[in-house]
Amino acid sequence: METETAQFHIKQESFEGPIEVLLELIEKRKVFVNDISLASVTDDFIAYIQEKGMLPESVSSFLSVAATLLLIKARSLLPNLELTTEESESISDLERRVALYQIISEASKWLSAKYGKKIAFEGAPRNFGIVFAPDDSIKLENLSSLVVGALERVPPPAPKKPEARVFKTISISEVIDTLHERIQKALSVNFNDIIIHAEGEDQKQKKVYVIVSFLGMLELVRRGFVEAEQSANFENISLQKQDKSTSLSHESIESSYE
Amino acid sequence: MNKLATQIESLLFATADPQSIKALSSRLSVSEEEISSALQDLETSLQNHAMMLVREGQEVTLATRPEHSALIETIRKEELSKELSKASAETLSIISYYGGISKAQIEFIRGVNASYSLRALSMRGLIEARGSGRSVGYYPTLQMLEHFGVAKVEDLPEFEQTKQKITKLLTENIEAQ
Amino acid sequence: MNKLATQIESLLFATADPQSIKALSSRLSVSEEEISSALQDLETSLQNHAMMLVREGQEVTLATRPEHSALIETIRKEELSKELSKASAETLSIISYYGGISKAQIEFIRGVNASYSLRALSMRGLIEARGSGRSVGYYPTLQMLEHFGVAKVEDLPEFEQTKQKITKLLTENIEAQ
Repeated sequence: METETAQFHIKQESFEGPIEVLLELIEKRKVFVNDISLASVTDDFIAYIQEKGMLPESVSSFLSVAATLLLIKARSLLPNLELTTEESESISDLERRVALYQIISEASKWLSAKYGKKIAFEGAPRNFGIVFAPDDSIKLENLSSLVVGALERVPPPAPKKPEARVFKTISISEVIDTLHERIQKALSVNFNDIIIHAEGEDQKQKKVYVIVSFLGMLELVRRGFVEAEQSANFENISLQKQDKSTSLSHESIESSYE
Repeated sequence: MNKLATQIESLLFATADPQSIKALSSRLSVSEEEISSALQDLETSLQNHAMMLVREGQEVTLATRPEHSALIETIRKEELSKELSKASAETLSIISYYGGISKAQIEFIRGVNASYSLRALSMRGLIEARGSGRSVGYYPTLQMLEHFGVAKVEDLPEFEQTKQKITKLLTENIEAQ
Repeated sequence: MNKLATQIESLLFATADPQSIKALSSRLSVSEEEISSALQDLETSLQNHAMMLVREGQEVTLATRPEHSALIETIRKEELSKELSKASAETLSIISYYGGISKAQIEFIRGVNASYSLRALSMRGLIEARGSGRSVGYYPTLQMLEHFGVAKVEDLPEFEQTKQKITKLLTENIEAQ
């Protein structure tokens, strides 16, 4: 019993979140948090996802951030790109989230450094001697149900860090290759409009092309993973987040480019 | 120090338990305003002593000043945890600078599920949940302040500016929703 | 109050055990004469406070002044007769079915800090701590079992199943080190 007591530690993992990754990328470039700097780290962010992959429970939040970044980038390249209210909100939300995270991350550095270093100790309770004082409202027959009640509230163990992160199982370049063609065909009319607008700037056209491919790809990947999440029954995924990522459907992408 | 302040001091000292202003008021049969003013008196009269009054929200307790930390550790037998994970430190910062924040708001800021961090911090007594259902908010505790050796949240670095920035950024979000 | 007197005060505040002048001298690396003189200093500076320095032969400790005894006694009786919180009731039940459980394990099950519950239950003679340092375990007291009319923990209702449920949960969560 004693060794068991001594060794008792709870499995606890801390995960890298999308906002944390995003702020790291922005800080690496030594720029302020705004839509321009967010647009500038879009490629890095997507490269990060491709390289490192994501944990199953954070797939939807990473993808919704990636989608918003692409929107920001698309907007910066296409001045006439009209955004839905929801898309505009997701952009300003993202800017705020990164700004908030930056503040918190600064404050937490101080807290981490000071934690437990200079403790203010509570006084010892003065010795009055122990007086046996039971509580008659606790009945013998209720004791075990009190235990069971407490046990039932214990959440399932924290998800372990999977050996292989999700994205590694998918070849992104394959997806891009197929989608490239499909999206080009499907959006050819809209693309012409865009090309007229971006006349004479081959580099820009190329970028737009890439963005649209990514938007489509992300949507498909996201849909795929929503299914995977459900079959694996991850309880931690917040429905709100899934809703948010759903806002970036093909329909809304197409209508944005019309 | 007036009589009321001394009575409060005797209670805090003898029980070594945090007391709420409300409980002190009913125990000593005076108004909460009188308790608050006596607490200020007590705080001042402890200035040259080894103890300080630690306050968070409605709760107060007596604790040793941080400069005595190393000395007291030599007589305390309990195991002290000295490490906070990055996730815990961030979650604790949010709650310390913005007491009453909801789980959804914490997740909005960090972009990851906050359940495990919140539970880990509660187990260590550093935060507590108040309210019920959708209006559950998380607050720092007296123990949180004690672990950082500060008497109140306002003593955390750049408390006011930081709180204002967070409030502004979070409020814009609520309005947008 | 000089630095030495404040250091002594912090030690006496943080432990309820009386300290000998000799022990203080060696802990603070100063002569016994210096301790004695600092104690006088401390005594004087506590004059307007609820606490006073109590000397018994070569030992000193802090205690509340006699004029506060009645107040503290009232509060204490109130504490002892009041209904246990849900947190304390659950903690007591868990300890009854799983004698020897650690504070960390109780906190893991309940998801919140157990310090206050454990203190309240100990003060009421319902549980007791055995062992020291990291291996402190909590057990129900004999009086507690007698109060429930059982001779041993195994006679508690549904003892085996309940104990097994706790064992299973704790085993699943022990980190392989």
